[in-house]
Amino acid sequence: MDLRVEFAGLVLKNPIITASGTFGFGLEFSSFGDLKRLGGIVVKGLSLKPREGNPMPRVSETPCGMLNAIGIQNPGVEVFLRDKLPLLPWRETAIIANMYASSVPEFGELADVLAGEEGLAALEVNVSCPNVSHGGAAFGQDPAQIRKVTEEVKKRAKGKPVIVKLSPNVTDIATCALAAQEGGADAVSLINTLLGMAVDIRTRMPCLANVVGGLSGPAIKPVALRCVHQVCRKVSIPVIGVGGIVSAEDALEFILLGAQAVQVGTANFLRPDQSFRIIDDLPRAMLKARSSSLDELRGGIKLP
Amino acid sequence: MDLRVEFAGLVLKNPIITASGTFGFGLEFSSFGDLKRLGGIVVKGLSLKPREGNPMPRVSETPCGMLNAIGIQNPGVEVFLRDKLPLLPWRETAIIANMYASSVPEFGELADVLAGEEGLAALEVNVSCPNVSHGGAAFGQDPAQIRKVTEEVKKRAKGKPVIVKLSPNVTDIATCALAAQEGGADAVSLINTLLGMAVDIRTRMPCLANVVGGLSGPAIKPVALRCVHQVCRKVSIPVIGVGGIVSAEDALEFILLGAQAVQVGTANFLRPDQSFRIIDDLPRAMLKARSSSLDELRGGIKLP
Amino acid sequence: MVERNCREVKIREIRFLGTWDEPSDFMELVLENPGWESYRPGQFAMLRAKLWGLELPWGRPFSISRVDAESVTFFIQVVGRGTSRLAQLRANDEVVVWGPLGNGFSVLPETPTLLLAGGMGLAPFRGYIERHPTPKYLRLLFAHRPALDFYPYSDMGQKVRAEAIQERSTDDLPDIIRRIETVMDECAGGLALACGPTPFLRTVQAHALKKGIRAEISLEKTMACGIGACLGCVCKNGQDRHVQVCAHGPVFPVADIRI
Amino acid sequence: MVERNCREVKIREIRFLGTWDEPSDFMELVLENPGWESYRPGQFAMLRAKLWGLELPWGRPFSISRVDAESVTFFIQVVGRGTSRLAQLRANDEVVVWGPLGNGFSVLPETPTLLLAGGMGLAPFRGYIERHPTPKYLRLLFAHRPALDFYPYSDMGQKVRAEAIQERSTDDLPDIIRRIETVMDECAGGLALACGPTPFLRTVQAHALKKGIRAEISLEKTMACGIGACLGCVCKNGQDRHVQVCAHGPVFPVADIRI
Ligand SMILES: Cc1cc2nc3c(=O)[nH]c(=O)nc-3n(C[C@H](O)[C@H](O)[C@H](O)COP(=O)(O)OP(=O)(O)OC[C@H]3O[C@@H](n4cnc5c(N)ncnc54)[C@H](O)[C@@H]3O)c2cc1C
Ligand SMILES: Cc1cc2nc3c(=O)[nH]c(=O)nc-3n(C[C@H](O)[C@H](O)[C@H](O)COP(=O)(O)OP(=O)(O)OC[C@H]3O[C@@H](n4cnc5c(N)ncnc54)[C@H](O)[C@@H]3O)c2cc1C
Ligand SMILES: Cc1cc2nc3c(=O)[nH]c(=O)nc-3n(C[C@H](O)[C@H](O)[C@H](O)COP(=O)(O)O)c2cc1C
Ligand SMILES: Cc1cc2nc3c(=O)[nH]c(=O)nc-3n(C[C@H](O)[C@H](O)[C@H](O)COP(=O)(O)O)c2cc1C
Ligand code: FES
Ligand code: FES
Repeated sequence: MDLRVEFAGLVLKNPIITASGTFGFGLEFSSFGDLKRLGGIVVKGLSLKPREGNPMPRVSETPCGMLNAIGIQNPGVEVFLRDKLPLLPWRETAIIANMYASSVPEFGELADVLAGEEGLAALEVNVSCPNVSHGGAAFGQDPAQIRKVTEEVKKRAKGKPVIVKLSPNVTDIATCALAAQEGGADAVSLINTLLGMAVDIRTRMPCLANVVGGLSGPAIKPVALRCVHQVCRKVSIPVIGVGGIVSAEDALEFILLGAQAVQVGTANFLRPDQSFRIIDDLPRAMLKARSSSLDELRGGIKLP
Repeated sequence: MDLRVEFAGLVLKNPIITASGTFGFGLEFSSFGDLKRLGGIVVKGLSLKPREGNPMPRVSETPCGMLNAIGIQNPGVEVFLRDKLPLLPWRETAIIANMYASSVPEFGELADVLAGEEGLAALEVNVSCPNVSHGGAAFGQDPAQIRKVTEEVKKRAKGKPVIVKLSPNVTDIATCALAAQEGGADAVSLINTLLGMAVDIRTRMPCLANVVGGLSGPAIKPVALRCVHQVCRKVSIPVIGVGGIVSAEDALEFILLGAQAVQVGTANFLRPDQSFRIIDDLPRAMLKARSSSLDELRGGIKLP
Repeated sequence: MVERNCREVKIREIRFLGTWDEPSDFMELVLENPGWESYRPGQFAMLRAKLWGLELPWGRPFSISRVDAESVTFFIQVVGRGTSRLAQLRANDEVVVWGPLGNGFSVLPETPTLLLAGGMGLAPFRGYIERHPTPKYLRLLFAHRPALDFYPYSDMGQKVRAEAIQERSTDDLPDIIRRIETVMDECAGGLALACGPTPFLRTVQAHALKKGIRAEISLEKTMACGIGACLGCVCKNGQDRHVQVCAHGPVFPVADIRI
Repeated sequence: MVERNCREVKIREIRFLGTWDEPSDFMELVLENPGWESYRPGQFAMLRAKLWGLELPWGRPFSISRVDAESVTFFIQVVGRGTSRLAQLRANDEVVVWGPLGNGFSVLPETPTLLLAGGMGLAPFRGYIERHPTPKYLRLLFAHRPALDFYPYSDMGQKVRAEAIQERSTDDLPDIIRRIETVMDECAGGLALACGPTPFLRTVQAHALKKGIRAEISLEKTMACGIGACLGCVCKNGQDRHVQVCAHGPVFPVADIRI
């Protein structure tokens, strides 16, 4: 079965991309599956300078989900480009850099550094991180800011596709998606995590040192599907569906709503070979949807 | 152990209130537990005229949660007052009317009808129903509207406590809570359901005839806790915590964040005696939290 | 009427009757009787295995198939998440049950009564036959797709006049429909009771209304609460009003409900 | 190094060693060996029962306690949601495991080596003793709260010089700390390896640093991925940088990590 997808200048073997922050720099998973088989890999959020991230505890398991407040710990973009990217199978699989910055000019600088890299297939702009006090979330909740950041990155991307990753913690996500489109985004990916919290009645403390964190996993899939549905009906640029995908069926649900491809996040923790298993399982799930082509399925949702 | 709570003019035996729409008119549960043991019962959403609600299918199970798009089916306020309320143990347990209307004047009219009823301990204003095309959601996402509705209901409530139930489908729920407070609300309850969606790849149709619906259950507890935390820090009126509560520990988590009481919704479907079991279990959970008084525990969260 | 209750009871036995189509198993689940001797056939119960945890927040509705002094039997087909988890249980595991719920089928002694079962719709008729005061007035027509051995049919066939027709392909459907209509006509002065998939019920309903045959049908809807509280399982009644299938049904007189 | 892999293997046996404090069970979980003969004691694996479904999205980390040609043994205390679900499993049920993960303890033949175990921290030392080339150089000090029978201690005590001290109340703590420090001093020229609760490790670390004793400690953190990808399990290293305990540890030289 042909599972190839092409959009926004990207050509992917299949629509399964691993989501930022849940698949490390890819290399952590290389003994659990052949990275070349993935449709794409979005690496952990990168910033200009190295970041130590938030204090511990940073993660907490919740019913069918988890909270994280990692705070974009990363070795900085230089170290990534020097030590990690060359080891990745970037000729065979789309490697996508996830960008984090706390101001528009900083996003621009980061784009400058990344744009020239042959090994990167696209840039994903994270304007939706709920785990850093300023920057991330604030950007992602304001359409005007989203547009500005997008314009800035696009201007410096040297033609590389720019994907803007949207936050669900807004009253109207379609407007945010439109803002990205107007800013020149080649695609939008959604959703990032829902702002959440957990507390421990024994210690009387929040389960995360950061107090609040981002909720992900199967628990949020219904919210992600709704957001993708709302956005697909509003924008003309491609949409990448993210949120709670653990199976090939889940992936097809997003594609049925109009997504070009999907990202798999928390499911990588269910077991480290889960993304590979989802790919293996796609043909079976396609049969279940009585389809032999993703293009036929895409956007095929029958609305009343 | 004394589990009594008093706030906003309400005196409850314990902080466990059953949530609107998940406990029918209470009577459905009378063979599974003694209704008099509940802290309170919020009845199914009531409108001035009977409503048939949305077409089927109306509910869909999701990981650790569910979607509903009932569309406020109800026999109308008159039938409720005539046929249901007299059968409820309203002298022993706080019966709270959940109000649904699609305009400010209609909310006012409904308040007029309810305010004189001796059997009602309070009014809960549902400005956050995601399942009706206009009205509900639109109101609940606009602080100015929330304030107006609250003022109107409060004006006509003849002194009955007015609780405003807030939607989490907003960028900033604390601002919505403040609007309710400014409008004269005696308390706020939160959260109503998260807007979500499910699709069936076999039929290629949404799982709900209404396409989108409200997500509830354990899956959303982290979002509910976060919202309660944000609101408790902003408002001075009492807060009732709702969302994903299935156990006594869950209830105490909300109280630790500052909630006066909680509402139990989807958990009533886990098994019909679940709300009663939560009450039975409260003393054990209090021990776990090393507390013998809800007042001692309330708001006792230790923030870094 | 028996008091509805919510109880944790032990599984006495799980009998696998066979595997038909991946992943569809047929099984009989035998539980300790939570005190349901006086149930009425056609009533159902909600079941929930403790090992579901929170992932599946709802119980699952199953017709009470038979009840004796010690046990309650359900006849279950594995079709999804809940039923496949039920199939993983073993004797002595605990399940939570609440019931008996809803209304059962009418019982009219000394009245010719036709039992129309489609597939798993056979389940409630087992108890119906066992409890009927005058079983010789009963007649069973059973339409099925998987082989007959997967169903507790032979037992039932020994007690009442019975006939089974298999649907091997959709080409068989017109014949099956004709057969249903014919036996209904033969029982026209009596009572026809039907339980099965929706198209099957539609056939029965249409014919009963056309010929003025007294008939009852048992509906299946996805259920969250099973007790009339969530309004998730409604159908329109004769007055075009939404009524809860769990509380007002699952058995309805044919004229009272739209399917 | 052995290839890490992710496999579904069958449970051969679950041995309950006793119940201490509600709901805390102690058990040994024996699995088919997924090919881990060459693991290094101190390494761990992530375990996930298939019946968890999606409610618990993470596996759970456990030290590999011992490995023989056919099986892998984990020694597990029931403390919460995942471990209590593991305790419900039965022989032939399947679990998903990935490992061996992380770094093991150093093995220095013919070097006096002190094994300091606190509670469940005993687990990795079982395999350590079995695999050590010169076990007569090993010495075990085991601090515990529940009775000794709950632990696989007697086995281990037969192979190496061993001593157990029980903490009956917090009043016993100063004595225990003194005892730890004393035996560490006695082994000062050798190697000290510690696994146990954080306060226990702090004692060992502080004393080792003070006295310049070569020592390694195995840390416990909540883990989501177990393979260094999520950054959920970090500690600060000597350079005040966050490092993943799962990938850079769980065993660290005392000077390299802040706890
Ligand atoms: C009053 C009543 C009585 C019932 N009696 C019985 C009984 O005696 N024996 C019995 O086996 N079942 C009976 N059912 C049906 C049974 O409740 C469902 O099969 C069960 O709830 C499915 O649960 P699940 O978690 O396995 O499926 P889910 O995971 O919830 O659903 C999986 C998929 O299967 C589909 N599905 C659901 N039900 C069916 C079905 N019946 N056939 C085919 N596909 C389905 C769903 O649409 C979904 O796509 C009864 C239902 C009702 C309402
Ligand atoms: C590298 C490593 C090796 C380990 N080796 C072993 C081993 O060999 N044997 C073993 O039994 N455990 C071991 N653990 C600990 C084990 O991973 C946890 O006990 C387990 O993950 C708890 O899972 P749970 O789902 O039952 O608890 P959860 O439901 O996740 O947690 C329940 C509650 O228990 C608390 N809790 C979590 N862990 C502990 C604990 N260890 N003691 C007391 N309370 C706790 C949590 O804070 C939470 O409040 C190891 C941990 C690590 C990181
Ligand atoms: C531990 C963790 C770390 C994450 N880090 C990032 C990040 O650095 N940048 C980003 O854009 N999203 C990050 N995310 C969000 C995911 O990429 C994804 O959008 C989200 O988890 C929803 O998908 P899921 O439900 O499949 O996990 C992170 C998520 C998790 C769980
Ligand atoms: C089936 C169903 C019907 C509901 N109907 C109403 C309603 O009529 N009015 C209202 O304010 N909330 C309604 N709700 C929302 C609940 O009262 C509650 O706010 C929400 O479900 C979150 O709580 P939970 O996670 O405990 O269920 C309904 C929820 C469900 C599941
Ligand atoms: S299942 Fe809840 S009303 Fe019928
Ligand atoms: S558990 Fe994920 S990085 Fe260690």
